[in-house]
Amino acid sequence: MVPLTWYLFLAAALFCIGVFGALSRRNAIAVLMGIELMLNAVNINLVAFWRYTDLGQMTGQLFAVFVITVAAAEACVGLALIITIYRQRHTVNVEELDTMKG
Amino acid sequence: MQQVAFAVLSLITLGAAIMVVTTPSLLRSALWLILAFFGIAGIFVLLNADFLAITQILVYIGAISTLMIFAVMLSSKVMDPHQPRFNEQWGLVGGFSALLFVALAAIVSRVVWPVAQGEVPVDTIQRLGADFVGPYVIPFEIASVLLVVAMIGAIIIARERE
Amino acid sequence: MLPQYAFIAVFAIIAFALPIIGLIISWLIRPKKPNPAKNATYECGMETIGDTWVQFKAQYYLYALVFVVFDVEAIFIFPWAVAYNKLGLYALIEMILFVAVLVGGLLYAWRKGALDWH
Amino acid sequence: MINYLSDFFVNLARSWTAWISGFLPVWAVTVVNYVIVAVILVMMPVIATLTLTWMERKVIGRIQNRIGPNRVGPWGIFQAIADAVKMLVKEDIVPDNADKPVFNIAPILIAAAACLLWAVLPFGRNMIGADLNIGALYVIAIGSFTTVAVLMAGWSSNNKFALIGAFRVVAQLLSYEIPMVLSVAAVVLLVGTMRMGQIVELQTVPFVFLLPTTFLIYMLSAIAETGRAPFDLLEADSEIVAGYFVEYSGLKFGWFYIAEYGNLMAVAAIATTLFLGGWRGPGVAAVPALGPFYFAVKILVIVFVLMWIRGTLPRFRIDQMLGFAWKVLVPAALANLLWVAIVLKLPVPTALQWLLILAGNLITLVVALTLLGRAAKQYAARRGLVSA
Repeated sequence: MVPLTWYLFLAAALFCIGVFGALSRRNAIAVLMGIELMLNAVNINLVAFWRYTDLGQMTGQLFAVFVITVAAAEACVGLALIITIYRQRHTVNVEELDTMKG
Repeated sequence: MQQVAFAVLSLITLGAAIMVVTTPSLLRSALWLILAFFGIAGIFVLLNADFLAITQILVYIGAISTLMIFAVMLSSKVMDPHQPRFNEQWGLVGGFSALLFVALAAIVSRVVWPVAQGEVPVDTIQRLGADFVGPYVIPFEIASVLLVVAMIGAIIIARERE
Repeated sequence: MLPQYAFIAVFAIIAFALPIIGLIISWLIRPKKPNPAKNATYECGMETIGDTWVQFKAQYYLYALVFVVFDVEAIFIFPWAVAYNKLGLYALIEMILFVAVLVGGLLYAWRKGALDWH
Repeated sequence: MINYLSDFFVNLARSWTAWISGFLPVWAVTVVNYVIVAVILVMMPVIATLTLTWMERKVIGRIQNRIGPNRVGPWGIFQAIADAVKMLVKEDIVPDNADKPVFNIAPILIAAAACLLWAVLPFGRNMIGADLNIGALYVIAIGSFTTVAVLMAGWSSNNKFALIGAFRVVAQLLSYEIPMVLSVAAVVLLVGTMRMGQIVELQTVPFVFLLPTTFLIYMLSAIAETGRAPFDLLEADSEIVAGYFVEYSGLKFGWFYIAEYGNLMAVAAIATTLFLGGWRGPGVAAVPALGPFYFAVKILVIVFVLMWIRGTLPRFRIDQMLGFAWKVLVPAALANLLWVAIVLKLPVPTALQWLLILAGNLITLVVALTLLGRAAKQYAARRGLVSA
C-alpha cells in the first residue's frame, strides 16, 4: 500500500510544474495547459484524501468530478477567446495582449 | 507491487508535465499533456477511483485535449518554434515554483495526516449516482447550467462573423 | 478491483508491443532506398506551395465545443443510470431538469447555426 | 468427459492453471495467465483484418456482380495473407518535412486502441478479459485514443490533404460519439450496471426487441465511428486522396488498416453484447462452450449487414452527415433515454414496462423519420430539385 504522503508529494510537484508553465510561457494556450496541470494536481489530492480518510462518503470523488466539469467549461471559453484574439490580432502572445493597460 | 506501479505512473506524469511546460512546439506540448493525463488516470486507478480514471480519459483526453489541439491548429502561425517559448521572467518564476514545492513538501512531510483504514466500498458508482441527485443536487443542476452557459458563450465568441 | 486493472495494464503493454514488434520486423526485412522525389510531400505530383499549417475554419471548433459539453454530461448520466433503480422519483425529475437545460443549449447552438456547415 | 466438453474453454483454462500451478508460484501463474489471455485478445484486430477483408471483397464483389478474389488459394482465402506479406516487406517512406516521432507513434497508438477494446468483451459465460465495473464507459473512452491518433497522423504528415482529412474525421468522430454514448446509456439504465459480462447475463430478452431505435442509433453512429460507407467521406479518394493517412506506407499504413477492421469487428461485438444478447442462444445454459460460437455468428451477421450497406448506399456529404448526428440522432437518443427512465418509474409489471419502452422507441423512430422526410422535401423544393 502506498502511503498518503507519496500522493501528496506527487500532487505538490505537479502543481508547481503547472504554476511554472502558467506563469512563464508566452503563448496563451500553453498558459492554459499549465492551469490544467494545476487542476489535475488538485484532483489527485482530493481523491487521495478520499481514499485515505473519507471512504464512508463520496465527497472527494464528487468534488473531483465537479472540478473536471469546471475545467471543461473553462477550456471551452478560454480557447474560444484565444481563437478570437488570434483572428483579430494575429498573436496569442500574452505579453502583447495588453490593450487594457491604461 | 503497488509502490512500483505508483513510481512508474508518477514518473510518467511528472516527466510528461515537465515536457508540457518546456517543449517549444505547442502541438507536442499538447501531446505530452495527453500523456500526463493518462498517467494521472493510472494514479486514480491505484487510488481505487476507477470511475474518475475513466472520466479523466473521457473528458481530459477525449474532449479537452482535442479542443486544445484544435485551438493550436486554428492559431497556427504561432507554432513557429523559433520564437522564444518563455517570457523574460521565467527564471524568477522557476525559482518561485521551486520554492513553492519546497514549502509544500515541508508541510506535507511535517503534518501527521489522520489516515483512516477501511475497505473501499464496491458500489462507488451507485453511490456517486445517488449523491448526484441526492445531497449534491444543487451543484449537479448548476453543472448543467454552467456547461450550457459556457457553450453559448464560447459559440458567441468563436463564431466567424459574416 | 485492482487485480482487474493489473490485467488491463498487462493488456495495454502487450497491445502497444504488438504494433511496435510488427514495425521492428518490417524494419528488418524491408528495403530502404530513400530519394528526394520519393520523400516529397504528396500533392498530385506538384511541389507544395506555402505552409501546410494553413488556417482552418472555426466551424470545426464549434462542433468540438458542443461535443465537450455533451461528453461531460455523459459523465453525470452514467452513475445516475447505474443507481437509478434504487432511487426515488426525484432522480427522474432532477435528471429531466438536467437534460432540459442541455437540450436548451443544443437548441440555441442549432438556432445560431453552430451545427450547420458553412 | 461430456461435462468437460460442455464448458470446454473454461475447463481448459482451469486445467491449464492447475497444471502450471504444480511448478510455478502463485504470482507467476497469475502473470502467465494474464499474458496468455492478453496475447489472444490483442490478436483479435489482426484476425479480424485477415478474415473480414476477404469476406468484404467477396461480399462487395457479389453485390457488384463480380466474383472477388479467387487466385490465391481456394476461393482466394489466402488473399489477405498475401496482402499482409506485401505490407510487411514494402518500403517505408517518411516524408521529408514530417514530424518524425509523432508520425511514427500515431499508427502504434491507433492499433493499440483497436486492441484495447477487446479487454472487456464477454465471449461466453466467465470468458471475459476483465469484467470492469465501468466496462461500458471503458469501451467509449478507448475511442478517445483514436481521435488523438488521427490528429497526430494528420498533423505530423505535413500534408494539406492529410490535415484536412484529419479535421474531417475528428469532426465526424466527435459528432457521432455523443449519440453512441447516449444509446449505451439507455442500456445501462435498463440493466443498472456497466459490467459488460453482467449486461449479457441480465439480457433475458435481447434488448434489440425492447430498444430497436436505440439499436439503430447505435449502429448508425458505429458505422460513422469506424468511417465506413455511407459515412466514409474521411477517405473520399476523389476529394482528399485518402484522408489523414495519405503519407503512410508499408506496415505503418498496415496498422491503420488493421485498426479499421479491428474497430469494425469491435463495434459489431459491442452491439452484439449490448443489444443482441451477446453469447446467449439456445442451449447455451447446458453447454456454455456454445457461447463463443453464438457470439461469433452474431458478430458476422452484423458485419455482413454493414458490408451490404456499404455496397448499396451512396456517400453522405459532410454537412448532411454532421447535421444528421446533432439534429436527428442526439435528440432521438435523448428522448429514448428519458422515456426508458420514465417507464422504469411507472408502477406497472415488468412485461408492460417493456411493451411501453418498445412503443416509445417505435414512436421516436416514426417521428424522426417523418421530420427527416419533411426536411428533405423542403430542401429539395428550395433547391428546385423537384417540381412543386
